[in-house]
Amino acid sequence: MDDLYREIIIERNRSPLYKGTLEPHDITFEDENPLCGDVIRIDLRIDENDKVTEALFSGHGCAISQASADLLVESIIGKGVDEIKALTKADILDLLGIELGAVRLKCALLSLKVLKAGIYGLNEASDSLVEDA
Amino acid sequence: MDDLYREIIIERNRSPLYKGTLEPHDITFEDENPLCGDVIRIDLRIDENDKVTEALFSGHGCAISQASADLLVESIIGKGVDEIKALTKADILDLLGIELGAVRLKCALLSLKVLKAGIYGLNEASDSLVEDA
Amino acid sequence: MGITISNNPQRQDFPILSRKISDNVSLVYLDSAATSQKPNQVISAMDAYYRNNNANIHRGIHVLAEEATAEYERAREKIANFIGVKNVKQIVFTKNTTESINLVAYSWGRKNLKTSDHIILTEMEHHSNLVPWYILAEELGFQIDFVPFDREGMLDIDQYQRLLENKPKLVAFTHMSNVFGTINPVGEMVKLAHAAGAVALVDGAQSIPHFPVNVSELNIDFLAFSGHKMCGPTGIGVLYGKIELLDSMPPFLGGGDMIKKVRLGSFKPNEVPYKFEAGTPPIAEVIGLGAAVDYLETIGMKNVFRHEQELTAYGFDGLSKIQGVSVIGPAVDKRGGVLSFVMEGVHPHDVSQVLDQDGVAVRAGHHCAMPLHEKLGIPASTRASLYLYNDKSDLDKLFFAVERVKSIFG
Amino acid sequence: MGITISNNPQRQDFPILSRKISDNVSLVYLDSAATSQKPNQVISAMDAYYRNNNANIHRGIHVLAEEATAEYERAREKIANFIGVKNVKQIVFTKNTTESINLVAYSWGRKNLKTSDHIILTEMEHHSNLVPWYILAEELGFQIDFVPFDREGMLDIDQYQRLLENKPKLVAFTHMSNVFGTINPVGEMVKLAHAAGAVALVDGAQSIPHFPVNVSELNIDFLAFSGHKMCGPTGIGVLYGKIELLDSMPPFLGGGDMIKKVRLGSFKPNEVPYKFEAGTPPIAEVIGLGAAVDYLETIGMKNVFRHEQELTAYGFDGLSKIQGVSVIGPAVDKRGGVLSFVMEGVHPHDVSQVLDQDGVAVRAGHHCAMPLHEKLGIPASTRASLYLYNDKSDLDKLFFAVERVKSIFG
Ligand SMILES: Cc1ncc(COP(=O)(O)O)c(C=O)c1O
Ligand SMILES: Cc1ncc(COP(=O)(O)O)c(C=O)c1O
Repeated sequence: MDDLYREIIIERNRSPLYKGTLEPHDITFEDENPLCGDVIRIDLRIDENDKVTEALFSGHGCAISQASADLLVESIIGKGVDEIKALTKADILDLLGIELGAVRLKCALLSLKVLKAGIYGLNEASDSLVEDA
Repeated sequence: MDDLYREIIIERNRSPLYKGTLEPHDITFEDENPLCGDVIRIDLRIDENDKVTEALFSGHGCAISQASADLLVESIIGKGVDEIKALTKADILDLLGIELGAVRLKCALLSLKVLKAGIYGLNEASDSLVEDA
Repeated sequence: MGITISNNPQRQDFPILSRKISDNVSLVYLDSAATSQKPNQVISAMDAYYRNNNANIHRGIHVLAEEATAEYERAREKIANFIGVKNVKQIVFTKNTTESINLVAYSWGRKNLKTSDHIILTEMEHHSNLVPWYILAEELGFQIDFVPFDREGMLDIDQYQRLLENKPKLVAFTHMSNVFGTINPVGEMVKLAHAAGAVALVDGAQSIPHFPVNVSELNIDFLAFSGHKMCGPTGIGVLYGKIELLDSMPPFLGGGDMIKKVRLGSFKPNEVPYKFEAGTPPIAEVIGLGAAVDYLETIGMKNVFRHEQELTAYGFDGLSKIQGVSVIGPAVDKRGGVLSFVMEGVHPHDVSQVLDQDGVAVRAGHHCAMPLHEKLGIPASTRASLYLYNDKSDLDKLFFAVERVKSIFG
Repeated sequence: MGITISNNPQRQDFPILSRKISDNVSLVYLDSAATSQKPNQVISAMDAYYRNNNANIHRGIHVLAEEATAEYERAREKIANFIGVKNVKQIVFTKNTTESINLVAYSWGRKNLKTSDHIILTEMEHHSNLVPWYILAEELGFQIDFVPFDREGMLDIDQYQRLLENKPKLVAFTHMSNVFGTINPVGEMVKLAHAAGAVALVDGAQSIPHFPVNVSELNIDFLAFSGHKMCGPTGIGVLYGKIELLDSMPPFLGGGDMIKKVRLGSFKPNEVPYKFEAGTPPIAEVIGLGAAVDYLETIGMKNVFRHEQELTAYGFDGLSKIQGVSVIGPAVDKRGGVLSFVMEGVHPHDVSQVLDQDGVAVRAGHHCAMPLHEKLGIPASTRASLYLYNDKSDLDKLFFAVERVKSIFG
């Protein structure tokens, strides 16, 4: 088996567990990586304690972007908004279990960028949301 | 003695034989080499057979430009206009008796450029007047 | 020269080609449309320049400055000669194709284009031949018309002729598409442009490196290309322009060397090409490009082209046979050595990543041609591109790696 | 580091310095203000790049492209760090100082300057910091005021302050004069500019190579410099700009890499610094400049400066002692390693030519500063300029050769 395409990436790309949209939702955000055409949208429902109760992603793109979105969404259900704000590049790479070059990193981080832009209520997602401090 | 600064160049730079202006004149032209500030003006008197009867140069600049002007002016007295039109870079280098790099060549050729522009009655002297065909 | 698709003696000139990507994996370089590799001859020409002759040019009266100037100007002659240009003053050095096109846009364009004007581009242009005109159109308000391409990736020449009825001032198009590989009928298109009263700019970034181009015969008005795609260094580009156009254009960048005279508050521009070469130029890079031209001429551009044609046919065939793979663009007889393809159900980024693990370097993305991809309805494609140092074995490894992609994502 | 004026171990790093100019004549390179020589460390960094890692950057998903991108961006960090800049996005790569200044003129200038505005330049500027503003002033009609220099070649700061009362939008001046060697009081001048509401652009072509400069402490808004004058290759320049300025500026050159998105007829620019890096950048040259910065930091810029100060004093003294020779510009404590001089009765071209026969490479002419020479009432001067690899023996040979000029023309 290929190091970069671990079973879980192939699997979650082919059959994502958290794909879809939520209507109504409390938060939704969509962005794309124009370089490769990856598009990710994430919808969230959030309870009165600022915890994520439900989450789904939609969109299309490469295996890395799709699998990372699926794994990220899975990981945040039940988490508080503050915990989500604290998520970093390293957390995504942990979920994927691989290392990535600069270009692919953008694919992997698109979902986190979208998630954070949504949580922070921004108009536009910026790379600085997922950059190392 | 130095190859580039042959006795004749030093001598003609220090004590030119054909320096001055002609009033009246049939032809006069002045140009400069802005790169180094060399300025050369040449005045000519021409008879009814299109022969140069008198010629003088004026101006200032480096030894190469001044000596070549003095030697050139000397060489054209008594020559016909057509002969002057036929003068080339090689003729100037012959007069000076040296070889020159690209930058100094411009100094050496300034007087020929001025002379030809005058003879041809041009408004502006162009490098192409003294370029090899 | 003994360059054949299965035995390529030129390979040994390119040190990088013997590089290992990982323990048992050798480099298979199929990304020459992005940038070419460099032969020893070019690397050492620049090396020798820095070790023996380095000096600033044009104004120095010492041996190094004279040697550097002579080498620099000699390279200009070589390049002029390489593209069939007699008057070397028509060769302007820039940093890349992109700057060359921008130079024309800023200098010629701002002088000659007005609100009511039209210009023509094509749908298959690289961003470098789109964005400079968009920026200018925003400022000046002229209209841009696009020549469409058809299903095969060929320009619609009928539509081109109709657009020429708008009497455009400028027609700017690529000689060869960096995605489809389509080789456009430049001679015919220039002739039609001239008949309509337009000036013709050709983006030669993908043509000059790969086949013989005679600018004078094709009667091109402006031609832009880059050193780094033709065995030369980065940091050097060329703009060819007809002398009467260059002469009539205002300066672009202002600074040292592009002037005859400077006063407090005024200046007098120098003659072409110097008028457009402000500041210390990429001297070592110009000399490196001269060495690249020498190298290509030793092999012969006809041989380079023939070699690439054979490889392209082999690659087109091999890729097309793999189920789920579609090569985009025209048939092999209408294209140069660029093979872009899509794979059913696998994103180009994933394709390229798996290929990389086999040492096969290709490019995935929009290849700076987003409008082209948008029209095709795909966000990206995978592109294998060829050059004189490739051979059949490179393509065999590509086929093998593509099969592996299928098995992983299948 | 053990760098002294009579024993200079750095010399051996520069292969060209062991070159013979003719049979018995060694090279004495005193033309570093025009361009510096390059150490082995820089030449081989580029060599290694072409042999091992060459690829186009930013968009590639293969090992070479990732390595090349990483090296390119790593060099950006080194350069930022070298000039005291934290946010690396503020470092834009261009082809030379001249392009850097033109970028500011075309992008910032055209957006921010209007007919009724003033800008301030100085009488000692290099053409690169004059002509771009002349071109712009011709288009937009604003007024250019010049800070004069005095008999010593020092800027008249009182007059500068009076000119600031015009509330100029921009003040652009050189950090160090390439003719006088004058080191201008940048910190103070920037502070005064800001107090008057002006943006301050500093031409660092002659300062960044020769002494420590901390852009953040000096609070400079724009800084331009060239790689080739600081042990780096040709073909690479830098523009530093404060992030809020760069962010607010429209794109300059349009093309690949400077965009986020391109449609038919419209585009969205990329973030800085990429917004200003259109097309394939000078990749090997950026990496070479990174190696040059490493090299300079190993020696230490303070050491470089101290070394040059000592040599300058020695050279100033030695030249001034020769009858008929006048060094122009200020006293040694106010200048960097540039010694321009005139010789009674001998044109600088002739001086430089005779020096060349002794292997001594200096520059003769207006050094791209015609207005400065015009004010001095001389058409040209001869300039000896120093760098870290020079030592006393170089200057002794200069003195000897100048004496020989006298004997020939005396
Ligand atoms: C003070 C100054 N500014 C600008 C420049 C122009 O640098 P470049 O020719 O590398 O653009 C130079 C050097 O020639 C210089 O000395
Ligand atoms: C067709 C075409 N035009 C223009 C360019 C731009 O060339 P450069 O990036 O060297 O400016 C390229 C290559 O990237 C190209 O393929």
